[in-house]
Amino acid sequence: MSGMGNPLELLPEMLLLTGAVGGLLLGMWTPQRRQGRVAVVAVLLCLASAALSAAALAGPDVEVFHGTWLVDTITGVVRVVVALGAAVAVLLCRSSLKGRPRETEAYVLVLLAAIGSITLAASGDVLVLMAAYLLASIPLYALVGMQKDSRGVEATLKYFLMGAFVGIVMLLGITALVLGVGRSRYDVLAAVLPDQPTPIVAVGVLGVLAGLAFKAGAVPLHFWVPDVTAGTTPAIAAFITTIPKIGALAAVFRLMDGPFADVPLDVPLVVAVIATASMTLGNLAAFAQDEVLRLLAYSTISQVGYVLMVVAVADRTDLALPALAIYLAAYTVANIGAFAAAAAAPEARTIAEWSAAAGHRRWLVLSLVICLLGLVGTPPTAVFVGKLAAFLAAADGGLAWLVVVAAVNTVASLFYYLRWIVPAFGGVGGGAAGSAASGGPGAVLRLPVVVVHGAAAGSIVLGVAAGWYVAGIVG
Amino acid sequence: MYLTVVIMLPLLVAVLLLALPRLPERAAMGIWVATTAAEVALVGWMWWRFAAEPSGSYGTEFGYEAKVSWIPTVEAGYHVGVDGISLPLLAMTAVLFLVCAVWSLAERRRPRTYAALFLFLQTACMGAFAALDLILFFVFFDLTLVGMYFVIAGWGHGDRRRSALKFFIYTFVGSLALLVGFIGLFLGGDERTFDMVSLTAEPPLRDSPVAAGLVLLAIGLGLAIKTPTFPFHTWLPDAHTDAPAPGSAILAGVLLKLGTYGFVRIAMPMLPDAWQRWAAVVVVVGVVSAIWGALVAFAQQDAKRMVAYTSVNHMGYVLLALGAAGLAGQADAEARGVATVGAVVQMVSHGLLTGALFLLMGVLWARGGTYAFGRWGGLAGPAPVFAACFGVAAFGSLGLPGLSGFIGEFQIFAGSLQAAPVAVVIAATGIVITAGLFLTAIRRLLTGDTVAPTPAKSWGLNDMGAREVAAVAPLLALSLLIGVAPRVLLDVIEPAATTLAALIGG
Amino acid sequence: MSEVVLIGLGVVAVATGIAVFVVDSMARATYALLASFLAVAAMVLALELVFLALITALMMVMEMAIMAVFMVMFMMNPGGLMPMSMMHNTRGAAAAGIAVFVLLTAGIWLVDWPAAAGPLAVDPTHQLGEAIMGSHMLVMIVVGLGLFATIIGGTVLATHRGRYDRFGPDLDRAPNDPIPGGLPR
Amino acid sequence: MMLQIVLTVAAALVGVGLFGALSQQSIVMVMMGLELALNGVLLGGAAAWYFLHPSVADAQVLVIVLLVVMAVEMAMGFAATIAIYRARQVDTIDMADELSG
Amino acid sequence: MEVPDPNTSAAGIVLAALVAFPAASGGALLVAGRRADRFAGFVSVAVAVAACGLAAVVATGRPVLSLPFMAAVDGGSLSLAVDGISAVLVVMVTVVTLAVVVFAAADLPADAARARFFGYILVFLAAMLLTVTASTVPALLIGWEVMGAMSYALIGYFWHVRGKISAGTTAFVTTRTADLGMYVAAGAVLAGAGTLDLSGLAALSGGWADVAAAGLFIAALGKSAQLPFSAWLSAAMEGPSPVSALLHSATMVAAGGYLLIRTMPVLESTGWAIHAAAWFGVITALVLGAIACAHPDLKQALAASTAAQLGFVVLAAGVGASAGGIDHLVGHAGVKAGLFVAVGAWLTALGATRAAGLRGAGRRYPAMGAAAAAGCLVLGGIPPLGLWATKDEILAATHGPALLTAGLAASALAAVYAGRILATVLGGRAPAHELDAEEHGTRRVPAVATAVAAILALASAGMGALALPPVAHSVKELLGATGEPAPSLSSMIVTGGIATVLFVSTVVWRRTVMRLADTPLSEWLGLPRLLSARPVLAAARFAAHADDHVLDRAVWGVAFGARRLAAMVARSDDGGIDRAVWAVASGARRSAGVAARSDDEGIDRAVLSIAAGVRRLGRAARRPQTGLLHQYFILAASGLAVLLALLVVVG
Repeated sequence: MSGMGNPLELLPEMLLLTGAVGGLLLGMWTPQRRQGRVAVVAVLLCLASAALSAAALAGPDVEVFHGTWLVDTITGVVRVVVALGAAVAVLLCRSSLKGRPRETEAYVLVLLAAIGSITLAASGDVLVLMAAYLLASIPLYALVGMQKDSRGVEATLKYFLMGAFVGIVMLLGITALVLGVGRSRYDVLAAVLPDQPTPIVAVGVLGVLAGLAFKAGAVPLHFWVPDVTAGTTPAIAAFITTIPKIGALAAVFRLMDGPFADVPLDVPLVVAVIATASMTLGNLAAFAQDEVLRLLAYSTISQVGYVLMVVAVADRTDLALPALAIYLAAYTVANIGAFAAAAAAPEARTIAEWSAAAGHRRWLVLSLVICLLGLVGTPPTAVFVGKLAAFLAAADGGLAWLVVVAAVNTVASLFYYLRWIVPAFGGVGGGAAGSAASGGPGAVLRLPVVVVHGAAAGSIVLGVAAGWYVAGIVG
Repeated sequence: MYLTVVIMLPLLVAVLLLALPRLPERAAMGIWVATTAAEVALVGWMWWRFAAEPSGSYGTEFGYEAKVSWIPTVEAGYHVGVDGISLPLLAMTAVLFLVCAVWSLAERRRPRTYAALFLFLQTACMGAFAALDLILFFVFFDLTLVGMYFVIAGWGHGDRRRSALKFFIYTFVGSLALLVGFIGLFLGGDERTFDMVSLTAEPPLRDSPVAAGLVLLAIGLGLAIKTPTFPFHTWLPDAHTDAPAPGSAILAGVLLKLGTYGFVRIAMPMLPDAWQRWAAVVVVVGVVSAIWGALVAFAQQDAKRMVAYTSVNHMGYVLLALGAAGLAGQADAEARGVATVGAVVQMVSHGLLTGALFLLMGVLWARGGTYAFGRWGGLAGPAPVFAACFGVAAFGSLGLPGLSGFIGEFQIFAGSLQAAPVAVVIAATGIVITAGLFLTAIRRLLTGDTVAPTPAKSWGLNDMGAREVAAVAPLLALSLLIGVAPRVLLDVIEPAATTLAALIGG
Repeated sequence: MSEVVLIGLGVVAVATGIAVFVVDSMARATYALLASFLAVAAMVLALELVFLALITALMMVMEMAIMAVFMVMFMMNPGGLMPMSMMHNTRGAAAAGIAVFVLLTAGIWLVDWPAAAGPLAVDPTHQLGEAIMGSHMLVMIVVGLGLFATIIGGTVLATHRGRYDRFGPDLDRAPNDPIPGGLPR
Repeated sequence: MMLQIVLTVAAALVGVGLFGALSQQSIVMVMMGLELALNGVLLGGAAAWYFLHPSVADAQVLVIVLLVVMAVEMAMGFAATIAIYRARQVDTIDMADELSG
Repeated sequence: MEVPDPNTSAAGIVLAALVAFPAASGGALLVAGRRADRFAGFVSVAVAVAACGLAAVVATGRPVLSLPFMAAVDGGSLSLAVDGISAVLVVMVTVVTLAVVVFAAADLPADAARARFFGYILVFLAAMLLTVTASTVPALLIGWEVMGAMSYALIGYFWHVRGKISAGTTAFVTTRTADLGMYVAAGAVLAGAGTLDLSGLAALSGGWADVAAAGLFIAALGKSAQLPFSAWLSAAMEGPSPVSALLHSATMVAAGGYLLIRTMPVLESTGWAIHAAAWFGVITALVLGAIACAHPDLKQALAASTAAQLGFVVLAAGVGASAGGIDHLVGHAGVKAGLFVAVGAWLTALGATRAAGLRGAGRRYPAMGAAAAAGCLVLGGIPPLGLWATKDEILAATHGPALLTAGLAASALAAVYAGRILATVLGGRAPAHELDAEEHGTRRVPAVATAVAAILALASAGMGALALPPVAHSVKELLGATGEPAPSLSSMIVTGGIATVLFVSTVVWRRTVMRLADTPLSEWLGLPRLLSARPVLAAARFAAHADDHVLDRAVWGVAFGARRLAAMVARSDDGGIDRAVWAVASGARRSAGVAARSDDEGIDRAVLSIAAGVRRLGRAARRPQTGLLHQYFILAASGLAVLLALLVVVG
């Protein structure tokens, strides 16, 4: 029993919250054209939060609020990644929302969702987990429909109803756990759950997994991903397909490593099946996609599958934690980069349109290629290291078959990533005259391009420096 | 550190080339050539130092080692080093890139990017040959893929996108299979490391034949695609046909070697028992590749495709030798050592000769925009230098003594016979078919009435220019040198290769 | 005695719950739902959770009131007089519902439930208060943030007029409302 | 015995709610179904406290969370419904199928 | 062989120079190209003279030489050694080469690419010398194969003339096919004796001896144009006459016989190989002798007779008459080179090689005619001339009635074809329209050519001295074959008598013999068909077709089928369950259509079904994404139910 602990351990989250509340208040008195200052505040606080979290990583593992908030490696990684991701998301949003009436609110919602995502990962109590689920979901519903256009609100509606539906399932699971154990804290669950009757455990485990699978966009709760991604703006899509997923995946990892580790059911197998289904379905469905955002949406589904490989073996091998740490960070960088490329040409919906609009910009294409190849897992990008670590962990955890499935899926994924790379690169080759520059559908935004470059560079730097990164957080 | 400079210098220059926007294109090409020449000099110095060492000390030890931890949790790191097997391949790589740079001086399509891409590719290739860590090897292995994809897609001709895509996807499949195999090696070892030296010293999975077999299958599949062997070779002709001449030369000369080098460096020493158990399969694959490649090459109506298919044939011999080297039950270490040495020589020789042949194909393309046998004829008249070069390269490739091909093939056949007599007899018929196809090619291209496609006629059918000769001649000269004085090469290879052969069954 | 009450209320809750999707107007459905909620609240009350029962009841009444208003405002069929049926895939839905029910019930009756672990708290509300202010404080904090997010998100989604519509892009003019009387800044 | 009965009632409510959520076209009616199901879960939570774990408050807090979820989802649901109605004059989920594939 | 450090001894350096000097000067001529045309002839004559000198030194000094070369095993080095047999051959090769080079310098047109020609010749000389002095397999193989390649280059010397290069290709590929035997033998000796030294052959036993013997035997048959490889020699006649004189009569073709004699111990140790050699040799002598009798083209007839005469050498190897074999080799080299020089000179002068055109050529150019007549007499085995004596030496060692009878018959045939050739060239002059059938003749036979032909013919005639036992004995001593049987006087008289009678009869009844030209013998009995590349080409085409249409498509079909059909279905499937049903139906129909079409194209059905499976999956993956929320609910619920079942059942 650790008691209340030091609430200051939550300082990074408080900073984010300060950003949210302060940003909202600041926005109240900010003229419409000058809401950029809210973005500045938000970004600065995100960076501060990330810095603080990174510093805290070196510290010992602690428990706060009676063990319902755990500060350890997982939390630390998620904090840093989410805070940085949120900062980038704010920047991306800035490019598409600049001067809109709801700009301030968007930043606030991004920060709130980021807090929710971190809470998912840091939670040490299923009730906190549920509350975090709410906090990580609700701002997103609003963000998706922000533009109030036909597609956006439809996406909101679907996302929301799906989320409400899954929320019930998750609550059903939590109720089952509480029925059996009576307590909601992870450590108690870990101790008592293995002795509980099978039906209770099964419903409880599956309910909680379902909720987190929804947040992560894993099969069979992935249906919202393509529709929401395609319905909203690329900037928001980048955020939605990245930040909450990280929190959810970290949360599943924590559960698999603790409360669900010793239950008399083969939970890792179920997670492995989910992983298989996610990567396979995501890849297959992406094959024939012509829309940039839908393609990326399916790609994120398959990426989640790879992370779930690691999650499945969370308590079976020591390799799992570093694998998770590196993969989450790598995925974030590459995925944001790819979405930022889409955000750079927001008018372009299909791959062909994108290539026409942005294909002549060789540096942009180069960075995009790095990001997409990064998603494939080509060295020396970070996802390669992540994938490698994931494969290793899964194989070490006795899921060699899953490694083979994942390898096959990686090959399959190449097809659709190349479907974007090839025409884009062709633009570089063919569009020497620059004819597309003037007549293309819509201009190329500057800020997202910077983000793409940053992501590409980050992907490579993280890949090369993966060792120090992992050693720094795990070692 | 020295080796790291050798590996990274091209990459550094590549970045520099891209980063200096004001640089004139001609200067960029000059820098490219200078860099590759410097690489040759650097590797040459390494060779000289190597040869100066008392022979035998490089059987199991590596020179110029450098080791930096990269992913410490899984014992993967930046670990490079050179031994008697990798040094010749490094040297060959450096030479090939130099001649490709010389060849490309006339490139007019985005030359700066082109130079940067090739330099990037050079780093990847050199790195792969020098890597002493599985993950590092894989990284470089995959990067060659990426670089070559863009070379073909960006500077190829014909249906280049499709060919590039085919190449990329196909070999990517291979590289992933390889990765799965590497993971198996990692998990199978007691030490849990990706370090090649440690894995060679203490081969993993010695107690579990089934697992070792599966791991070997994965690695073998990956390398077989890259090599390529029957039936995984179909990406090769398309990729070559549509690639630019230097791209083809690098692809065939260097990238294919990554596959065979992988067998020598990874599959054999790290899974000696499994290699021994499955060596018969390797032999069969080698024989089928050799015969199939020769036959298919024979039937081609396109000179470049023909050359491409002969690579399948030549790599088949390498596999035959390596398989025979694994049949420890049937042959003594001495014969198997000869076979292994032959395999390594064959790699170097094939790199030089096929590189030259592909550059010569580039001469055809530059003049007439076609490789079709039917569109060319009697070139010995207007283009005697081309004819002489092609003749020498062709005879070298078909294994004429005095050129490097013979040194490799003779040792392969002589060394493998004890282990796999029937296979050798069958495979040896490949050299007859190769002879037939190259002589047929000479007859069609060089002799008879002079025929040339329309564009060549209108431009005037020039013989090879100084630039082209400067690119091709060094390759042929080196091939001749190896053919006449093979000790230069063998002194470097033999200690390491015979140690390797002794490792299996030892 | 309490058993009878519980069973009775349970029957009412389920019956009214079914009624929600059987009746042919939205207004009636709303009232049926309210009835079901109240029945559940009563059950909770019977389980001695007075505080929770009360807030459940209160919240549901308010919620249903809002829903009714909502329907009058927006949806067709005001007053719930016009009969209507807007169903799809009834059979599949019924099958799914029944399957879930059967599954859960089977589980419930198969499990060998233990006896209550410890005595009933003297004051459940006090116990709850202790938990909220103690071991489960974080839950409430996060929930609070969730509510904060809901306020912002709901506003963003539901209203199409924001401060810049009312006070101008520079927030420097008098409120310009279609119906005057909005809050000043 | 009573525990089972109460839980059965809860399960029945969940089942009915699910049926509603699946079968209704109107967005508001779907939400009603979801609320009904949540109500059933709430009952389960209360039962867990009363019959099994009365000495700790976790089940009670669960009920609180459930209540919050119900409220929050209702609020967001209405907001979303208003938004889509404003944008497209659509009030059934069948008509929201622009995004697919 | 225990000479201390042979490499640095003067004799060793001479031996190295013997091989390296011609090779280097030949290479230099080739690199210099047309710039060196003017003095190429002179240079090569000088080199050949020097080589003769070196050969003489070597033949007396018997040096050995060993240079590190190849594998780290014993015998991987490039070792040369001169023993009795090599000494004889080294001298023979250099002398004949000198003669031919002199002839070629006179015969070759001044505007031809002379540097190239002489360059090839000199490289060839080096290769031949390497072959006869080699004491390790690598050295032997180098000489052996380079010889073949130079033969190719020389046959195809006039590359612009259609058919020449093809003939060279045939020759090279055929001999190379046989050369595989050498590779196999190399492997066998390494496997069986652990060395690549030729002396290791003798140490072989059991299976490896069989393999090595078979390999060497095949290699020798190919090089010496024995059956079944004989026909390449016919094609080789496309080359310039000096080439025929040097490579295809005196030197290269002799290498096969030489090899067999060299490796007799291993042939003997197998038991069967020795008999096989005897019979292959004698049958070749018979069959090719018959062809030589019939062929209307004198060059072709000479080629056939070459193969037939070498049949005797192979027979000698088979019966253990190494001295006789070598003697016969040398004798034949001289006479045949002389005859080819004569025919070549007439070809240049008269533009014809067919009997019809060359009729009476000897009367037109009497000096050359005399030389040719002498050559014919030697070739026919007329006593007391060279081949009579050497052949008898071989026959003396031949045992068994069948083999002996066949040998006698073969030597009788030799008399017939020699007589026929003599009858032709000394017959009545051919009418003018028969001339210039092959090329435009110069009507001039250089004196140098006549002298060369005469010297060569006389030298070989002089080898009749071998019939004298003391001479024969000293030669045997020289060759280290003292134990071999000598012919008895009676047998020598019998063979000489038969030969003389048949020779004279042929000359008298030449018209009867000439009628043989209408038989299949004049087409080499269809032997060229044995060398047809058609089966290989057919196999190659099949393989190429399979490669493109099965292997490639297989991969491609799997990979790209998925995407294509996914796109196809995506268009047809715009959501809704009922539409999906239609899509399944139409998809199946379409797949069937695709299948039918592809089957026509030869795609493997199994592959297609895999591809279709992947496509179906791709389609299935997106089918649920209908955009309809309640279906999402159902699907999600079903998915969760499945997972629950999995959890409960498996756990």
